[in-house]
Amino acid sequence: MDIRFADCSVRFGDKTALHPLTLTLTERRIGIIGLNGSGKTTFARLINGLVKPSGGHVLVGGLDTVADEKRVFGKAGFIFQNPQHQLIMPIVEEDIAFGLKNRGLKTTEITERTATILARFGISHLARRRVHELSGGETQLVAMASVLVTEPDILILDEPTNQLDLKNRALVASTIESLEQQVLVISHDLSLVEDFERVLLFDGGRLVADGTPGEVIARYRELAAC
Amino acid sequence: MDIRFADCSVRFGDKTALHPLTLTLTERRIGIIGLNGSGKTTFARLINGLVKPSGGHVLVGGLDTVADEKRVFGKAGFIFQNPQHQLIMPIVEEDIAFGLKNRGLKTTEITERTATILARFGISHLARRRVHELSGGETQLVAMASVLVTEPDILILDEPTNQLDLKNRALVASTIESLEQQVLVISHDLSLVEDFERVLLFDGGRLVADGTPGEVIARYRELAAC
Amino acid sequence: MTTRDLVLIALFAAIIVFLGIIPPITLGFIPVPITAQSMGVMLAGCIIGARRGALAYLLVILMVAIGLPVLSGGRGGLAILAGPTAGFIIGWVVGTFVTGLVAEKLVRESQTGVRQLTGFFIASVIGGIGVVYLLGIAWLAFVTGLGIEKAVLGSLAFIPGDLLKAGIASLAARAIIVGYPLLPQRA
Amino acid sequence: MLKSLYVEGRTPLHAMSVRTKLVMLMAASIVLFFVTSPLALLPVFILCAATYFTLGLPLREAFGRVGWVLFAILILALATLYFDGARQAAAMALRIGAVVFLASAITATTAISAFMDEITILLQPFERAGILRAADVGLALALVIRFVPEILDRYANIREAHRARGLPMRPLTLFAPLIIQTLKDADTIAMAIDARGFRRQ
Ligand SMILES: Nc1ncnc2c1ncn2[C@@H]1O[C@H](COP(=O)(O)OP(=O)(O)OP(=O)(O)O)[C@@H](O)[C@H]1O
Ligand SMILES: Nc1ncnc2c1ncn2[C@@H]1O[C@H](COP(=O)(O)OP(=O)(O)OP(=O)(O)O)[C@@H](O)[C@H]1O
Ligand SMILES: O=C(O)CCCC[C@@H]1SC[C@@H]2NC(=O)N[C@@H]21
Ligand SMILES: [Mg+2]
Ligand SMILES: [Mg+2]
Repeated sequence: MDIRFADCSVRFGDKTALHPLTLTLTERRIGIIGLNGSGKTTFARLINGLVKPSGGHVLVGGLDTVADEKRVFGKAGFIFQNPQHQLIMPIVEEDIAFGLKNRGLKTTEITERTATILARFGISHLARRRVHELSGGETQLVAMASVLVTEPDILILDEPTNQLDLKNRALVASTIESLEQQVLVISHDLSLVEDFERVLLFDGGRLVADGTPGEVIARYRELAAC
Repeated sequence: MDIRFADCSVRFGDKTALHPLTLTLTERRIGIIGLNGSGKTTFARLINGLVKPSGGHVLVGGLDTVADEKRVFGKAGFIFQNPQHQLIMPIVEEDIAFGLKNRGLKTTEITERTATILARFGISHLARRRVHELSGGETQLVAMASVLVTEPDILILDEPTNQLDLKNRALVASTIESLEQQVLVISHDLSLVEDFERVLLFDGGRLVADGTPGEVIARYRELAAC
Repeated sequence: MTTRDLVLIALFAAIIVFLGIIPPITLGFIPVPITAQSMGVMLAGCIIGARRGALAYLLVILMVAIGLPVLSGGRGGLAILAGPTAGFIIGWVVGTFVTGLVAEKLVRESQTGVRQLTGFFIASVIGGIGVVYLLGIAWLAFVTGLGIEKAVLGSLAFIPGDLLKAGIASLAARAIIVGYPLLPQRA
Repeated sequence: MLKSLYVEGRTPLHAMSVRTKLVMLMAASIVLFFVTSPLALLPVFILCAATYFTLGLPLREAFGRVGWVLFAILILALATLYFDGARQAAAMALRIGAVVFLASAITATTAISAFMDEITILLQPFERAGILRAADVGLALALVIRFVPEILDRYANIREAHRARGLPMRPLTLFAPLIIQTLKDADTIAMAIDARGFRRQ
């Protein structure tokens, strides 16, 4: 799906979080890297309309994130930097079902789709667990399931390997690999994006490099070394 | 300073988080690694008495963490896995001063020591900032300053490079390097501990490897690959 | 109402439920306990403001009504909303609203700490003590047949504790307006 | 108490409709209020406790869930004993105890989403009158139940931070960061609710 930024900028009060940017993203695997506070999260949130541009437009599959807000939410799923805040029902399976219920599906279909997605992520045993008691890795997988169950066309993950050990990192990485959707990943864990088609590097609210993982990651290392 | 575990174990309810362990730590730089839930945080919390042994004893510089609780707290400073949970006052400099005020120091001395530690960490510009508005890297540095201002003999850091970019990682790593104190670091970021004197590997609540970084990290990679 | 207001209301209701975990103190001469939950009135009014604060208490009352034991001492159920303390409970809602109104009037972010503290304390005393007692004592006296004199005298026992709560709540509200101001962004 | 969430099972309570259970709970809490004889309350208490303990929860967890409340009731009972005598104290403890066990049994056998659906239906008249949005109330209720345990954890964390830094525990330094940290989550939670489309009209 086409994601287009047309002269898009973001200000919070008198702070410019993102300088005007024009860009089209069509690749299936896109990485976003940069220093803390460089604007990665802000950029990614523009895509599903969680942040609104202060200037310019963002078009997702031709829909404007401001004018067609409601429809854009359904197109792009977002996994937060701290996914435990994203799970808002007390029990895993209720949380996953809730997104479907809101779309007015029938109970039998909701139950079926919930079970299917849990099985696909290999977390059927977590169905009746309390959200608040999940470990870091489990939380990440449940958050992915709860977003993917509504079948968005695009999935955006904000630092999905935070606090995870090597094993859970590999699990999340391989789960991402298996998705048919278009995926954008923000990460400080560079190994996660090194096989992607395209990587964007942000610095001080500006896109400063855009290309293959090899060259962009090298550029990032230079930047971080100053 | 000598940290001694004598046949020490920890249970939470009917779950054993740490199996009986006998061990003495004297090195100045100690790394702790292992999978999620393997018992790293539990082990480290034993050292400053935040977790009490269910069996056995922990002695820090000859003091028992149970019998001499109060004095042990002063000896070992702890930086939490999520350091924003550790900052108690609303403004950075108030938080740092708070630990001192409580030790009955005079106002002039408190002001002076607060300013000194902020300067040493290169964060004097953050003095009047709101704690909750700090970025991840800033929060980590402020938490370190607020603990070190009380001059503990031992410093324990639980995943100090979480959510940090390469630059802030390097900053935290070099700050750790510059400390005179004995330092224990828990981390999934293996590069942080690879120059340490000794590394411990936990798995399922057991210490399964203990030695030089090279061999222990190799062992961890094997373990994570299964 | 924005989603953020909805969430703030729910989270504050959760804090009020949390305050209920502190066991109540029962007094012999009046069928109303001393409870930490009445401090929530002052906190909610001073921190999230009149409208959101009052709604947070209404949410707690809804939970009581459907039988969830969210009041101190694990009490809950419709019977409580007809019992001797019901006036105080309704007073919590109105009291929070009034605390919030007064705080929104008196306190500005630009003021000195002392003025903010004074403002919060006055708001807490007017809403969290004045209004709550007015409704609470009236119900207690007339509906339970205790008589106005006995009800007023008995309630004097709450005054020291409630002044202390007003003090703590004002200090907390002041720390929060410094560290995370919410009051100015009215709902 | 609010921790007492759903447990899997096939008891009669599981099979009952949410409405029946709610009516039962409301009725019990009203009727028991007028019963003052400990002898009449005792069998009700036993019935409620037995219902709760036979839901299939491990005994330790079953006690863990109501531990705090039982402790509070005990204190309440001791005070009543001192001021009003044994009869009153026994009646009070049995009455509240029965309702607590019944409420815990009902929360443990009812999924929160079922609760929400029922409340949304019950509040329909208010929605039609334009007073509130019934679905919002259900959502708010679920959020409280979801986040009370989180607040308990956070409180434990803040106490630990005090201990680790050698600070004295004062109500102010315990409550203020607790409230700031809790409310700070509101932004992210609200964003998540919007992102997942939970409040679409
Ligand atoms: N809601 C907001 N209000 C004010 N400033 C904000 C807000 N959100 C972000 N900012 C500021 O905008 C800048 C970019 O923030 P953003 O979260 O996009 O950075 P990031 O690249 O994701 O950083 P990190 O790697 O630390 O997650 C930062 O300086 C941040 O402080
Ligand atoms: N307070 C507690 N109550 C019950 N169980 C606990 C408690 N603290 C830890 N545990 C359990 O003990 C085990 C070890 O936990 P610990 O936090 O020490 O792991 P860790 O190695 O630090 O993991 P991570 O890398 O995810 O931080 C886990 O299974 C955890 O769920
Ligand atoms: O839990 C209840 O049933 C309601 C108790 C009401 C207690 C009132 S609120 C004002 C006053 N201050 C107290 O501490 N207790 C009373
Ligand atoms: Mg970010
Ligand atoms: Mg840990």
